[in-house]
Amino acid sequence: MTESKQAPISAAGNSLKMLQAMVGIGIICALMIVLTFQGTAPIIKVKKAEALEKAIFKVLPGIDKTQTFQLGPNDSFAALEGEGQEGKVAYAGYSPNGELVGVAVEASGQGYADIIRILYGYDPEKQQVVGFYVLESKETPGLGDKIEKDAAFLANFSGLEVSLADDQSTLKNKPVTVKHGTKENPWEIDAITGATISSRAIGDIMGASTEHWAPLIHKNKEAFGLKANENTQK
Amino acid sequence: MLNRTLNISTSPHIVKGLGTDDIMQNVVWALLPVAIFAVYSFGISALMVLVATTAACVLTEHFLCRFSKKESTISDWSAAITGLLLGLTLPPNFPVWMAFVGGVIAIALGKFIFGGLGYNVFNPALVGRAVLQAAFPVAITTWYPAFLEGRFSAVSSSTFTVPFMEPTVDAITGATPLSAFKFDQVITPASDLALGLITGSTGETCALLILLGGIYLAARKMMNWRIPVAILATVYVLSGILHLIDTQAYPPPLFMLFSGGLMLGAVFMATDMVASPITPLGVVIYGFIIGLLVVVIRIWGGLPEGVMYAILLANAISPHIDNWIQPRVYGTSKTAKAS
Amino acid sequence: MKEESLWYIFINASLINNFVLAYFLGICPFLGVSGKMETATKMGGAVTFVMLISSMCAFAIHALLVAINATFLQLISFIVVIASTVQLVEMFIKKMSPALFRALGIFLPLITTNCAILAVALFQTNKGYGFIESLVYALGAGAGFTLALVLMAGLREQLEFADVPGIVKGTALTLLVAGILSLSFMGFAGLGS
Amino acid sequence: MTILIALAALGGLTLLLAAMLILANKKLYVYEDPRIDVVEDMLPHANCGACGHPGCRPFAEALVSGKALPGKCTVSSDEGRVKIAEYLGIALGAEEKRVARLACAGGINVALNRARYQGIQSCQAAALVSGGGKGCFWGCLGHGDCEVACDFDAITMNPFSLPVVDVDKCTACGDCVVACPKDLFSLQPASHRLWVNCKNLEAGDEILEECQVGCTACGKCAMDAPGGLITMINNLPVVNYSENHNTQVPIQRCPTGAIVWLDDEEGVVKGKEAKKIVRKGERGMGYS
Amino acid sequence: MGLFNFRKSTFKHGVHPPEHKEDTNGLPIRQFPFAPLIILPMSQHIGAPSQIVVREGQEVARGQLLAKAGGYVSVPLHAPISGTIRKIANVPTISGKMSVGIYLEAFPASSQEVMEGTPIDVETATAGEILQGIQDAGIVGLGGAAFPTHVKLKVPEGKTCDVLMINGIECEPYLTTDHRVMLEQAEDIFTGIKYLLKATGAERAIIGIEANKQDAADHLENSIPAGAPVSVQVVPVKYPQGSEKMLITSLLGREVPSGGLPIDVNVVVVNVATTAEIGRLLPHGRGIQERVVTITGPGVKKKGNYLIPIGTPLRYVLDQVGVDEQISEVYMGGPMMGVAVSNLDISIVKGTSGIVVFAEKDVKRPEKVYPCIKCGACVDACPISLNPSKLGILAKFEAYDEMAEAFHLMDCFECGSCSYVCPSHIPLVQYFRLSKSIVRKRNASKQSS
Amino acid sequence: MSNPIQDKGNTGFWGSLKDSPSTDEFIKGLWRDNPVFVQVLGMCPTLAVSNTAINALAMGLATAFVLLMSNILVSSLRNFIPKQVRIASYILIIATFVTMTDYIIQAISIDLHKALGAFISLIVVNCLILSRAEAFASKNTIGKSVLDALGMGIGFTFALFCLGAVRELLGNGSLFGVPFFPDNFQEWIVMILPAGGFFTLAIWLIIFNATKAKKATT
Repeated sequence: MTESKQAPISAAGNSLKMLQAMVGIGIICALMIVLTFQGTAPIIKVKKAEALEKAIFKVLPGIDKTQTFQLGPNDSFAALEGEGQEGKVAYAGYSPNGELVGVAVEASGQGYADIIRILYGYDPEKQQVVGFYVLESKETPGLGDKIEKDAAFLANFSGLEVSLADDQSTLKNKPVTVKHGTKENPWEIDAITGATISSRAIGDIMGASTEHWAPLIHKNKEAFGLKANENTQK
Repeated sequence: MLNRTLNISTSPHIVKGLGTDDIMQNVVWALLPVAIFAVYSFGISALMVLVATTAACVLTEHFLCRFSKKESTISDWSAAITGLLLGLTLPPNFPVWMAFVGGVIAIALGKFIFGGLGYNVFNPALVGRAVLQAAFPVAITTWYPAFLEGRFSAVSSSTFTVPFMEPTVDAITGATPLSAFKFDQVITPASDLALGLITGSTGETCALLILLGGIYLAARKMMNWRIPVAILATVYVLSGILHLIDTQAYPPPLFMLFSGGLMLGAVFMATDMVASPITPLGVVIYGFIIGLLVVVIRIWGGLPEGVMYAILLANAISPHIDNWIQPRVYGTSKTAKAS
Repeated sequence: MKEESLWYIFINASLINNFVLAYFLGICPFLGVSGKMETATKMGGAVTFVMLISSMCAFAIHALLVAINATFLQLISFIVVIASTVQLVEMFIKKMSPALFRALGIFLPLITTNCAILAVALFQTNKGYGFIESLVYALGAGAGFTLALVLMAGLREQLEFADVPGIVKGTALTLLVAGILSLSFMGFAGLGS
Repeated sequence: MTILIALAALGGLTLLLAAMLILANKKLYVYEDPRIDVVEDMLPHANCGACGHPGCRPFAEALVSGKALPGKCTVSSDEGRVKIAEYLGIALGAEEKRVARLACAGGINVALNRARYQGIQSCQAAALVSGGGKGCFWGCLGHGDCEVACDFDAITMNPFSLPVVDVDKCTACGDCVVACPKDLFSLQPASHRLWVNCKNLEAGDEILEECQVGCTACGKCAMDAPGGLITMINNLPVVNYSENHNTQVPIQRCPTGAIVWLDDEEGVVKGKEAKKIVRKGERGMGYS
Repeated sequence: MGLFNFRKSTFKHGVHPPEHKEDTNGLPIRQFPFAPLIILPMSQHIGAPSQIVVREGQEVARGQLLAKAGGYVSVPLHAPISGTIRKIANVPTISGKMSVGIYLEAFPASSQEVMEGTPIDVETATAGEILQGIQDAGIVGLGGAAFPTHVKLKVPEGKTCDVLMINGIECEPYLTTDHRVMLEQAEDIFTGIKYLLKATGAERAIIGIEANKQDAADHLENSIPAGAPVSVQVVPVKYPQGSEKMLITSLLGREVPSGGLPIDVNVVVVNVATTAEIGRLLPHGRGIQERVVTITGPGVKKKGNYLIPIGTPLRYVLDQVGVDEQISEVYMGGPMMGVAVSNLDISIVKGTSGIVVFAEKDVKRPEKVYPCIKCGACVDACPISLNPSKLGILAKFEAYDEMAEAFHLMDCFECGSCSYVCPSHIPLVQYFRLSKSIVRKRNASKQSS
Repeated sequence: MSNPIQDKGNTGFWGSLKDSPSTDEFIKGLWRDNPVFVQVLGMCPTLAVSNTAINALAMGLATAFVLLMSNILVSSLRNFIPKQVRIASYILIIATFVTMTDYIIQAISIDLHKALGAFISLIVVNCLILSRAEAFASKNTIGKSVLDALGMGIGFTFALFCLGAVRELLGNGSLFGVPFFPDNFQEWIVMILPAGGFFTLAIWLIIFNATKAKKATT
């Protein structure tokens, strides 16, 4: 109590002590962080890759191998090791016999509460979306988040028609969400009752993304397939 | 006779005689036609919902008063109003157990915690409904068409759902005019809206009866007519302007006025005296805010209907309005305001 | 990734995902200083101000850390830099404008370790916002915080003169009202989409 | 490499921070006597204001700066006051304990009501309505404003709607003095035991119709009291406390018991000739 | 002048309580018998009490000075009857406090002749002389406030009075005193106006009358002496039209500043009965001895407008007119602002404009007080645009300082409109009266410390 | 930070009951001075991640870990740190442990890390930790600080669990992800929404208030 009565400012030694203490603690902290980081970084990397792989396996049924491609200049794809640039990456998936099953693409858009990030698989042969997985969403639990779990809704994406128009640069029919129970065409997505907004958001995201990606993937169908062949040769 | 003990009290020694319980009772009378029409158009399912909410509110009020060792206040009729209003905002096929839960929440959370009648800062019925909407979003947006055959002989399959269990949904469900517009760009004709030939919550379908009730209350000075007028005028003008800008994207103003819970909300909910501002100007501002929010949420928001949220938000703002808008006291300068 | 419009970023941070009512950020000051209108507005202003500053700091630090490949130091640098910057600002204001200091200054130390401030820094980095977007995000978060605080203050001022039952009085009542406000704010969901 | 970068970065950062703090410390240090906190902690935190300061902290400041003495705090225990005095090394400055005394004995068992008061149940409110319903214009209205005003639970209303002061709990804060619209409370040194328990300014036995324990201004106490201890002023006896007032003589012949002896053990002691009040119920209204 | 008579302007808000004036407004003023013993408190007016100049046992003649003014804001008191001073002692008053007073035992009625004093000639007297004359006559506001009239009439240095307003509104239900005075004493009123115009220096006088007293308005209009700068204006019926501030706003559109007086907007307002009294007393130099009182209410048998000597005990008055067996409440003044009497031993004083008696069955006091539901009826009723709802809640939670600082509590003049309309039956006026007294107390202690 | 704690030491009812001071350090945090229910500290994580029991538990444990470690370090360095830089140093130390925890959780389970989101990082600004460091660890021995941290940490975890369990049970019909009710149980979705967090905590506080009031009257 009484020690603070002395003005704690004057002594230069005090300043030095403060400096020492702060820097000392800073260095200890830095050491601890770095050690933890270096200890955990590899594990985290592996786990992250696993998680992504798992997602790709989900949207491209029947594959056992994936390969990351990055969209380069001139709309061409190049195989890539490690992380690619966001928004310009596609993941090709191959069947055990090395055939290209499809390409997984990430897409995102405005949902009911916040941005929804999804991953979907596109089969350039069938010109169909073959799988769908929600990477991240903050949709209302129990309602909007049915887009992740609702079996009937997910069934929409195991064969959603995304066929190209004749000029190969646009879609014949953009995928779109329709009211529950009124799905008539193969490019329509049947909405979830009570979660119309989130369902529609998925339709919008899907529509916008396929419109962009489907022609690109088609154009580079060979590039994906070729890469796979190289892989199998190795 | 001059040796009797006199009574003394402060002036004034006479009162106008209109009591708070009279006002409340009259609100109930004004609501009854609306409720009767609801039962007529939706059948006994609607009756079950109304009975459940009203009973829940009155019982909760009674038991909470007992619990806090106060005299029961159910005789002031305010709990009955809350219950009736809550019931009128729910879908006719709403499970009775959920309606009951809603009534309990409306009184406990919307009124009791603030100290009962006179202190609730939000409209209790809307608090109850907001919680229900958040808790059971599917059940509260599953609608049931009006004037079905056999509506007086059988209840809908969801009405008597086992408590705490999920309701089974009927095959026949309808879409409210607002969701029909929001999701399918279908505009219901205004005459259907006014006469209540539409799908919707039990009490929101017949705009004409609601208006009549409102006019009755306003004429007897038991309701502040400025509030509904301000709300409806704001909605009409704003949506009218939007409709003029783009007839395709924005619905016609009359459709906006008569669809959804706007009428019921404007006439019976927003006018909750306790949760609305007190000065004439403040009341108009309050009405404007509700109208604005209704238009914004309906047209640009994710939800088809926003009257409930608009009123709750305006309730939250009303203490501020009362702070800013004080009547200019006689003899004080026109610029000086009460701080 | 689809670009978000600045307008949407603002609406999202202030109304749809209100920091207090949807993310529970800054609850401590929210409970603490929402009792009086006057302090609430001042606190809101001060928080918004600090959010803007820390948003700028965070943007710079993040860029720097990415450059030297030490993103694992992100958290510790954020907190240290924000804390010291706020302190600097405090001293600066004290020197330059005593009036402003009296209005805002007393709140500044309280704000330093407010989770909402740190959250702005972390979220904008996670979302990968650019500089302008970060600023708008911080502004929106601050506006939302102020809005929640001011609404709450108005209600609490009114509830001060209410027969609130004894067991509900205090924090519990504030939380319940916050819950109802949070429900009301759900009406904003989907705006701007 | 990462380690080095991290060390350098954090080291630099902390260096910066430390430098800034040191600077701030030098520029902005405001000295406040730490003893104020200590003394404030020793005070009862009642913030009653009986010491003449707005609260305990200002009183602590005054104590530390030597502008006040611990004895002023009537709420503290004796030990507490001694402790503060020892801590600060100053004199105790003991004050004689004072307590609030009520100058009315007209409970509902002895006093009549003139009219039935209806309205807010508070003395201050009732006093504004024709002075309240009480028969005696000076008497206690019995709605208990003082009980509410007392922060120390020292005042309770007895079954006859008269406030009773708990001398041990009373801190002489004066809140009841302010609260009483009839000005019946006053702060008296606890040693003042000879007490005039009435404020009725009228004289004569007519008073007894309104209140059986009122002072009729007969003046017997003044006659009996030794050497000018009591004088009759405005139809009421007034005790001159500067004289030796430690005597029970004046109360003995009082016919109504309006002048009393306040005893620690026995409570209110009335004189031998004072009429005994046996009624336990309400005396009621003046008229049927 | 008459050009603007069609302008039936009025003040904001206000209420319309049932009038009940038909019981007595057709009954001419009658002399009331002299009581055997009258009781005269020295504080019949606002201000310092009068100082007694007689002693016990002394015989006094009717009109003789009993007490002189106790200061500037005070008036003298004259003997209302001839008789003997029986006792000088504490007497009960309406406020509930005891006040020094005189018990005067009457001589038999035959000897009741009035003493003449020094007349004041309106033509020759100066303003100051008239004011002195008014004080010497012991005249106070007879409308109920009992504020010494000469103080009110004194135009302060630096201010001018351009309009003299004669208040014949009488907005209180039941009361018909002023109504009868206007019908029966028009001549005195115009004489009084002459004195008042001179005393205040005003250019013109306006007599304000509520529309429910059209006969009085017509009568006065017809009796205006030729060339007198007097006009009669009829205003719509609305309570509290009779309040000075409201009347000024209604007739002139001027607004008296908060905390200010009518003279701040160059107006002096005098009650019509007071004016008549001035017109009757000053030419003879007499003091005031009696006044017109409406005795009415459902509990009274012989209702009427009576000329009653000051100091007549209430018990005697009620005995004479006869009251209901189940008498329950007696008000001095009207039911809106009048004071409930706790004790019939108090007497008629200069400010007593009416006695309203309610029997038990007539009192409709609601049993139950509900919480404020913020319906806004009080806000719509308050003539000075306060927010009684908020004030009431603040008072309930004892936030007196906030009431005074932020919500203009001290401007409330307790007209009772808010309590009258409140559906929750909250005793708002009582809250405000209590709060005002506490705020005054606090301010006083603040100033002294 | 905004809520400096007044250490009540060994006085009071519980203090007199427990004669060993060290058990008291431990017990008080569990119930009498429960950081959430009594002191109302650390609200952000309490409400934000208590939508399921598992999240709540994980968050509670993470916080308890940081609290424990920083209490140890602060307590052991208490004579080394000058008074003027103590807050800054505490923040540094806490931030360090939070960063470490962040990485460790990521290494254990990416999903859990995703569920807890940024709230792990936000442990840094949890007023509970800083206030314990400031009010207790900086003045007491390592042993006492460890006990204090354990008590407070477990109390915090317990409170979070109370909230999380209620919210998950009603909002999701399950506990720790295991369904608890029959299949067609109607979930009260409001409970896992933000509003539900406010309501649940308020109800717990009311329960605490009520028991306290009852204790006071008996």
